[in-house]
Amino acid sequence: MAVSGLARLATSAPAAIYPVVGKDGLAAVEDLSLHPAVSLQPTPRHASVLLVSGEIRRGDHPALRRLHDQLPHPRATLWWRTTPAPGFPQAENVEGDVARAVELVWRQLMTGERRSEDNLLPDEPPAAWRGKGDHGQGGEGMMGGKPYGRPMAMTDEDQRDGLALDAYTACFGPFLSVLPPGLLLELTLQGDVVQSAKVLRAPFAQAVADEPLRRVARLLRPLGLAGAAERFQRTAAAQTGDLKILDRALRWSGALHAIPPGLGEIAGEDIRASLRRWWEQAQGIASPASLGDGRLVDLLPGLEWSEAILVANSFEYDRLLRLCPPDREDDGDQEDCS
Amino acid sequence: MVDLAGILISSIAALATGLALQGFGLGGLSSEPQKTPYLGGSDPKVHAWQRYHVRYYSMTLLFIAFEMEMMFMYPWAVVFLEEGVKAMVEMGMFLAILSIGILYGWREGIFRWQ
Amino acid sequence: MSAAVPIIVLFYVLGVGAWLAAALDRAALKLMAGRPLAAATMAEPWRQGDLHLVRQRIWTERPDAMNWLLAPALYLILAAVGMSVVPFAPGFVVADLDAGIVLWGACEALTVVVVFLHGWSANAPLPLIGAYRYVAIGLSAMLLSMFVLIAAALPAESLAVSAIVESQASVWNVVRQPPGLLLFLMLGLSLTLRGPFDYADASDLAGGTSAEDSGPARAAWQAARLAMLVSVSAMTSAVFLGGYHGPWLPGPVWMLVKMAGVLAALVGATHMLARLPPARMLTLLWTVLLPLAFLVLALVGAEVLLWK
Amino acid sequence: MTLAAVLIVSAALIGIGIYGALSQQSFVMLMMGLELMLNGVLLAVIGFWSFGLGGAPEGQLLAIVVMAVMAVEMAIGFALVVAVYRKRQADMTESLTTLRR
Amino acid sequence: MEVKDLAFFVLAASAVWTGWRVFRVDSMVRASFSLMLSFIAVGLIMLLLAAPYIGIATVFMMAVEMMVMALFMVMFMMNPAGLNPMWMVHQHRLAAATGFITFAALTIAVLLSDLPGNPVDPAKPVIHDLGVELLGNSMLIFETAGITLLATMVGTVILSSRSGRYGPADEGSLPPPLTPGGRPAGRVPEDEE
Repeated sequence: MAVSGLARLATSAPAAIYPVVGKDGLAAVEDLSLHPAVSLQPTPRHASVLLVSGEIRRGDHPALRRLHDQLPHPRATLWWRTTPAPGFPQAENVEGDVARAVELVWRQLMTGERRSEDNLLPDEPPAAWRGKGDHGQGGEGMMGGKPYGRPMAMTDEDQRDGLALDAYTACFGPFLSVLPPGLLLELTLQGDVVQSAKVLRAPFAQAVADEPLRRVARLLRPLGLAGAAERFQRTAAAQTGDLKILDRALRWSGALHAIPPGLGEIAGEDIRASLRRWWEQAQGIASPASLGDGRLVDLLPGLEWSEAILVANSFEYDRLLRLCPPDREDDGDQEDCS
Repeated sequence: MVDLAGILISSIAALATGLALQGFGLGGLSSEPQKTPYLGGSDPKVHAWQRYHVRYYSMTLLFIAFEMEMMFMYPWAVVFLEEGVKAMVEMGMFLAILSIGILYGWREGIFRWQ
Repeated sequence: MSAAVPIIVLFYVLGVGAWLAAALDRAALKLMAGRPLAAATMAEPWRQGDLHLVRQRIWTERPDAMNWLLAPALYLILAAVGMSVVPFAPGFVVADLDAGIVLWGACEALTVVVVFLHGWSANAPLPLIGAYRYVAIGLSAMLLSMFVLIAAALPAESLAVSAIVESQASVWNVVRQPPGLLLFLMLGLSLTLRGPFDYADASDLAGGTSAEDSGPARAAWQAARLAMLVSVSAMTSAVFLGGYHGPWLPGPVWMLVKMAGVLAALVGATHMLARLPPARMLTLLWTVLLPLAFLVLALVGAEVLLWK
Repeated sequence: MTLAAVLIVSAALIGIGIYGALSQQSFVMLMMGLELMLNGVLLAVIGFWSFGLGGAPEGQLLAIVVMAVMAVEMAIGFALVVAVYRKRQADMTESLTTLRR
Repeated sequence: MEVKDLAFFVLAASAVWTGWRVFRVDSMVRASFSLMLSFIAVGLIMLLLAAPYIGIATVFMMAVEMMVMALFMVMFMMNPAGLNPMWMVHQHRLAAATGFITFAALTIAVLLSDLPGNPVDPAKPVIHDLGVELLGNSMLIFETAGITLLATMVGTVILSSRSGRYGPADEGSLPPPLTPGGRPAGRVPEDEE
């Protein structure tokens, strides 16, 4: 009884969405995030609706399935601006007013009219471990085996201070909310410092989502300025707005000072300079585009996590695509990530 | 004694609230694919628990030595007015000595990520 | 029986305060984002909280389940215990300890432990990174707050919070040490994982230590964070803003007004200030703000001796 | 609650500490044993102070000194662990045979 | 008085139990925080023993120290989370026997000896007395502690930091030569002479 009462109250809360952004889908999702009836979540654990926006690669389907299963019950999937890919049986296509569709699905989930979606992946651990090993935990000795289905990290050299502790190698992406959508990175971390990086898949091209104001917003979000970022996006979406307020928000927040100087420098332009340039472009001050090219994977090693995230979010989309040539010889590794 | 009992009762009430809040929710176990840690869709290769490379270990060591000064400062604060300039000078000396250590650490760059 | 009244009031203030803080937080976000403010903002925390309560809780692979379950509850305990030494009126306090600010310091230190445990328990990479970098900043910020609290204890000649409030009958500590108040507010942000000091549940880690929290676990953790925010605002009002002292209005009302003001300031700072990378913040804390805390202590000491 | 009871508790803590310090193979666990012994000492000091010394301030000061010893022991101990690990990747007492000479 | 005895009994039992758990849990984080709980229990016993400042300060200091302890435990122990249960002990029986004999001997000594009886007056301003002592008679202890802590701080930085005076410590950290291309300045290590 009490729970159903809570559920009724909860239906009036904004719908919690985890967006999966595909090709050309970013601007639409960013505009949707301005709608008061929805709230975009940084992780599937906080979300109820998985919203796929724009076409995604076949290779990303396993990742999408895993994300789908990571949502807590009750959950639902909506495909928007693309048709559901085969292999997603309970998917529903949305056309027209997506915010209303999300709201409706959300309410149906909460009231129990709509059944929560089942898992897409088999209910199996990553490796069989039950009953194996010295204590039935799947491991051997101190560090060996696969306790509870996964091996343990092993020591490796460190770039910075020479303490060879454990290196954590994992694929981040392709739909990690703090990275550009579609970007699949294999990072080796020691603590929170990136030791090596590989681009396994490039981010999706975004044809329309690249006004300077949106770029500024994307860089403000990892700095903890969600509110200001939303205001920048709103101005970009409406094509009009008071730039003075934005200027004040940008300056008073100290965002420029929070970005370390010299970070992500290509051809003499670091992130601070990029941010300044975008802001000038947004104000209509002519500012030459940066021509410098390089590779994202050369920028990341040696950076701390927060800096690496800033770097990954600090490029125009067309430029980012040029910076992310996938390492062809690593095709075999891609299987490991999904 | 009454004070301590008050704190004890408050703690128990807070503990009960914290645990009771987590008693809500849909029942049911998490399925295996649900359990996978969030990496944006990828499957982690290894457990996240590891010999984690703390990047500020020198700072923490300096910190536990420096923090001992608090033990001396609290009683000092209580008698400060009573003892006057003497208290000021003695604590000034004490803090000056410890500041040398902090300056040294700063020069060695221990407040950066190692 | 009369000893039970302050405890009931304590929890009442914690609960209502947490709700107010959540509503203020939503309002500040909307204000920054340029969304229209509606009266419904006040009800939003309830809806959001309920939303989490009716959903499934996910446990990751081989988590430290005991600590994951305990972390929000322990956080809540620290908020309640920290606030239990703060008087709302003369003599109206749960625990009038001689070593009140030391107890508050212990709560600060244990908060670092609890946040670390929360990030550690999930056995997942993003929460782990959040937990570890929070320890660096949390410990350093705590150190600074100890200095300003001691500076506040100097004129009172006591470590009891009630004595510190009494010592501000004529002049508030914020007048004696304005930078002290700022440093303590910073600590408040760090204790409640907010804004420029949010290194644990940060946006660049997709939620950090709470990235793997779902359903009621998330509700409990967020509630505990808000309760700690209320606790911090109570402590700040008592130690720096004269507690229940003030003209015209009755003492407890003054206390609540000041708490609301501190809440608003902390919530505003959350949404207005950018977060520095942890290494830069650590350097800033030790090389700029720690000397500042020393200076505050010396100035307050000199002032107290001269104008005694 | 008598002084004897407090001292027996502290003896138990010291006993467990000695067991830990002697039996553990890794440096860091060994230090836990030491800390636990000092924990017992701390309790004994305050027990004596409270029951036997009539609250003479020197007793409290001794407790603070014990705590300072703990902090120093921990800081230097861990610094040594870091230095040794950096040089030889060793974290167990047995791997340090070369220190014997 | 009954309540106080009960509280003492519960706290004493938890101090000993959590102290014992330190060496019995697999996860290093749990071990560290188990030790912290032991310290907290002891701190609370001190509150019962009319030592409000020392008791709470113990909780405060030990929370911080055990936090740092946990960082280092996880950093340097193989299998830090105890995913594979493990048992890393040597001379186990000897250690257990020594520990028990120590406990037994101390207990017998306590029970046989004539303990002093001069309880502290609960109304005594103990924090104030400590402050006066610190600035008066024991001033030298206080300042010596400062010097000791300074030495510790400098020592930890030297030992733990990689950047030596002339470069990374694990790569030799050699001073620059006095003449271009010459031998490094300073003392030459013995085994290279």
